[in-house]
Amino acid sequence: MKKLINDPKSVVAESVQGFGLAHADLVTVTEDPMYITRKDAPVSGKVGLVSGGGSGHEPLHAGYVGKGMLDAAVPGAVFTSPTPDQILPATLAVNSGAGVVHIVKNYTGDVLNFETAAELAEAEGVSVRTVLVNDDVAVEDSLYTAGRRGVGGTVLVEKIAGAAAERGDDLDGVASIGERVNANVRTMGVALSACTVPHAGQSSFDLADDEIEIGIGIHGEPGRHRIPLENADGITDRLLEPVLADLDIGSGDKVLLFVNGMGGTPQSELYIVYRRAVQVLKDKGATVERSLVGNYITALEMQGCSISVLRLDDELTELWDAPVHTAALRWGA
Amino acid sequence: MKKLINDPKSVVAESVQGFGLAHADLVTVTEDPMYITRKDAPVSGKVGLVSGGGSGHEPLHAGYVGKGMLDAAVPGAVFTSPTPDQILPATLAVNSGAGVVHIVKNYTGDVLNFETAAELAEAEGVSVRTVLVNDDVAVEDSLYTAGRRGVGGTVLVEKIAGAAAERGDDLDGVASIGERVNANVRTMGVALSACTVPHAGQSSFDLADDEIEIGIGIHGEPGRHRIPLENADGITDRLLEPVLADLDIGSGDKVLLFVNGMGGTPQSELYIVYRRAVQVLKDKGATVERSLVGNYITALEMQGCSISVLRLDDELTELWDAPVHTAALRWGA
Amino acid sequence: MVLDAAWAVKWLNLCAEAMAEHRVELIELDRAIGDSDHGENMDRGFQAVVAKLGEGTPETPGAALKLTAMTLMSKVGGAAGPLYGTAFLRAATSLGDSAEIDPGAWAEALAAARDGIVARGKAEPGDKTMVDAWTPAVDAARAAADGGSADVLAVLVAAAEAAEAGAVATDPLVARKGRASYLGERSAGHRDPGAASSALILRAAVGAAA
Amino acid sequence: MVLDAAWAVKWLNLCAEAMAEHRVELIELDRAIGDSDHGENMDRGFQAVVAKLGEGTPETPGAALKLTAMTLMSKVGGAAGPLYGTAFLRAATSLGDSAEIDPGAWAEALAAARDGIVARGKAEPGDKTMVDAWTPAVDAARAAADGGSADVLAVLVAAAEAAEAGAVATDPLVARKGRASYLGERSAGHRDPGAASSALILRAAVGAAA
Ligand SMILES: Nc1ncnc2c1ncn2[C@@H]1O[C@H](COP(=O)(O)OP(=O)(O)O)[C@@H](O)[C@H]1O
Ligand SMILES: Nc1ncnc2c1ncn2[C@@H]1O[C@H](COP(=O)(O)OP(=O)(O)O)[C@@H](O)[C@H]1O
Ligand SMILES: [Mg+2]
Ligand SMILES: [Mg+2]
Ligand SMILES: [Mg+2]
Ligand SMILES: [Mg+2]
Repeated sequence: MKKLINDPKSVVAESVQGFGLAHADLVTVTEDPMYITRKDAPVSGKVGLVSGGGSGHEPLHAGYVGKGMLDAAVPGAVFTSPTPDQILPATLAVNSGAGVVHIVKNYTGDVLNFETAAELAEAEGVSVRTVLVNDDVAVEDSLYTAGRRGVGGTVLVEKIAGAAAERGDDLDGVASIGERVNANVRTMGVALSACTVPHAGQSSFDLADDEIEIGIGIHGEPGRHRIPLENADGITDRLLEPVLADLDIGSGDKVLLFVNGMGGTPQSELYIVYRRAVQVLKDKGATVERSLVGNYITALEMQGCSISVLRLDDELTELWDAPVHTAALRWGA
Repeated sequence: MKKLINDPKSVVAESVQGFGLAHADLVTVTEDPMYITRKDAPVSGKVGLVSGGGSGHEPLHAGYVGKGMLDAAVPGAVFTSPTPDQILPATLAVNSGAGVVHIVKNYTGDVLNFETAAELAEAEGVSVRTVLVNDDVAVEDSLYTAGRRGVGGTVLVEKIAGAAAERGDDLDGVASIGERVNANVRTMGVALSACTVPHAGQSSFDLADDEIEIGIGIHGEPGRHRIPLENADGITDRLLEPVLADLDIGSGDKVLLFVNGMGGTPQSELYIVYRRAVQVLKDKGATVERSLVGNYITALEMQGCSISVLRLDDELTELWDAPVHTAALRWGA
Repeated sequence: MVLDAAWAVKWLNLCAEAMAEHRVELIELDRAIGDSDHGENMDRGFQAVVAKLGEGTPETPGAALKLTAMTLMSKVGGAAGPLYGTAFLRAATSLGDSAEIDPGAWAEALAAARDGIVARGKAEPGDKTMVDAWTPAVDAARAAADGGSADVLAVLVAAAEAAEAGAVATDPLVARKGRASYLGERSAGHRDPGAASSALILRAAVGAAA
Repeated sequence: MVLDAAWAVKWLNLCAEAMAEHRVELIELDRAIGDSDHGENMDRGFQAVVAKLGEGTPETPGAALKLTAMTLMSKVGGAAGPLYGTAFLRAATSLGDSAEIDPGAWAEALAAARDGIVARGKAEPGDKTMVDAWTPAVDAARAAADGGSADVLAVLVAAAEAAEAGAVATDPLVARKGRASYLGERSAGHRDPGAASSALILRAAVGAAA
């Protein structure tokens, strides 16, 4: 295992410390228990937004703390959801009295830990609503599984719900915007290589030189099936097809197209995938109104990408365009 | 070789096309010969800024085209500097009459091709000044080599010279700001793994599982020497030492600290390096006034990083802070 | 042999030893069908339990288990943290403040733990989760305790053996809960990491009484 | 055998064949001490030359070389593009519009090419660059052409052989120019890719006359 780290046990703490030093204008880092809050939290009268999950998906979530997006991020160990004793103080810290929305990716661990924290927060008099993100169409038969995973769509939920909170929507309003984004976004991912969890010291799966994993999540877990390597256009078609089918995207639809790198794939390749995805959407009669291309929700140094499509309406577009100022996403502010 | 590409021969064209589609609000892509210009080029009365070089370093340079930074980027084949027949029209396209500055990384190929283009542009009546970037302290004995390479410092030169052009400095003024940045920035890099040039289909060098390359550039070339893997703090110290020595950084100095990922290294690791670099600078009595952490000048999917330190003065700080709106760097606009 | 506070503390320390010893093995199991963290999570959690126990000895088995529950809840994270946290909490509640545990009470504590896991995780037997270790363990403990006169060590052994068999029996199953469920059919042919760590925990209970 | 426009066109086509055939080998050489692109660059450049030649046959050798110069300049990029571009341009200028090249004129055209490379790249012999192929080739061609009566094929062969020997002789050198110079001592023990491609070009000139 080759990594720029000192000790597998201190990866998260040191990385978050570095993040805090680099972005001291935007965030405050609390170390024990660890969470990251917006510098000016709690923002008076504003609904607070808290997200979190295992580390290793950077810039998610700490990179999205700031004006127009999250009020707090709660990092767990690598690929391990955080604990209630982190989530609770983060929730209390960003509650201005207007209540707090938890944005939770649908994994058993995340759900259970946030659930406990929400209960504890409610017991302390803070109203909490939870938006569960489960946009991953790779999970079929979701009735017989833990359900669809929260993947790329999470970034879009956090941005758009964050904008709703910033414009002054109330607790139910922010939660329902978040749910609307989740209902209208679907994602599918591919891995060209695995990743290595620092404490495991070993590649998360073994893939031959001419194989790729289709339908991967963001935890280095194997996907639904393994196929021979294809060219970028072929892979793009394969990822987009179930996304568009599940969303029933067709003529006249306006969408946000999000091509996300898993951490180890060069930007140039993401744009090749993006190019093909635009062609496919155009052929369907849909219009790509907004785009996001880059490493926004990753699985350490995994090579691969995910494609997310969000069906836009005027309000979602407006909220997407609203100012945001975080370490990893910034415009208009 | 596993890449999200269709054909090694079409990597650059398709990637730039995708880039153009994703950022149609910011840039115009000209395909044959290929170059990327700022949407509103030429900007009346403003000195034009053109940079370029081999592809594979994304987001450099196309990602820096836009308000407050470059007017045009000229991409060559992967790791191959572009040709005069691309650089010349790009230069002409962004000349508003105030002349054009070429920002050229110091590689024989880049220097020669830009030199020819500058001559041709002068012949067409356009005044051209060239800022040569050569910030790589890994190149020792530079008298007996092609000279120091242009690496991480390039991003800072482009940003700050771009801000000078945007505020209305004249041709010599913009060039001299660029040169001042170059004179005050030094960089050193490390590779944990090699990269694979698409048309070569093979890793650019072979590195054992417990070895790293110190003093690498951004073209997948081996570095000055190979050492056993160390921890992040040790590597950081090793990279910073010659950078600070060469710049003679000491007590009271104000600096911009730039920790750059080579493309395949997770952001979390870059922040671990950043954290240590801040400690070292603090111990020297220097203040980190500005920071940049991320994948800004890469070598495809190489794992590793570079550390750049720029000695700041009030004017450079002000120009760094000035609004910039490009695909890869954005604030204040 | 009596199951008292000293036994409980010894048990929890042996759990920590087992997790440290089997850390890599549990990571390996989780690597195959999950995200490679289960061994690390359990090791971190039980090290924290040991540290907590070092701060002062609990007076009853129930107090020891409650402290364990709170510590696992706040240190493990992931799915296992809340599930084991709930399990130990329910077991603690079931034991109340009795100073010594008789066989029947122990079987009921195990049942409470299992029910807590099911309440939180909604898994059914056969879903390839830790429930597949706990359920046979509960059945075996109850059977062994039946009549109330049974030897407490025999109950512990019965539970441990049943949990171990239950863990092994997850090998061919297709996961329907937890992270492994995303793999669908590809999850078959691998042991569930949580079932494996559950068996280690129940085996440690035997060791503490031996 | 006369070196006329037809020979020049054949030469350039053979260059393209040689670059395609040795593409991987040149990439390998550049991979060791550079950035793995030399074979790709040269192949791309000479394919473009062939395409250009297909659009209409040049009337003189000089015209063919000028067209080659302009094409390489605009298609190769990197260090090799401008260097070979200048080389072919200077050779074309040296040949003027003569329809046929005599041995002495050819030797001088090679010298002009070499001087062009040196003027652009500032490399000296021994710096481990293409200059180390061209310089012995110029010397050998001049020696072979000496007296003016020599067989033109003998001049071409002398240049090719000297270039090949020159390329081989770069193996032990430490690079002082171009990308390989960043490697310092680590550049020793590898052949310079540009010297290797130069030898291929001069060998193709023989093939075209044979
Ligand atoms: N819904 C559930 N019910 C019971 N046990 C579960 C459930 N989901 C997961 N588990 C158990 O948790 C184990 C995984 O724990 P761990 O790897 O620590 O957490 P995570 O899956 O969040 O990475 C699984 O092997 C399984 O035994
Ligand atoms: N200054 C120079 N003078 C002469 N030849 C040079 C010089 N610099 C580089 N070269 C030649 O160019 C070759 C490399 O060409 P190429 O790989 O196509 O370009 P790049 O180095 O830009 O990737 C070297 O092998 C060497 O022969
Ligand atoms: Mg986990
Ligand atoms: Mg090159
Ligand atoms: Mg796990
Ligand atoms: Mg090269």
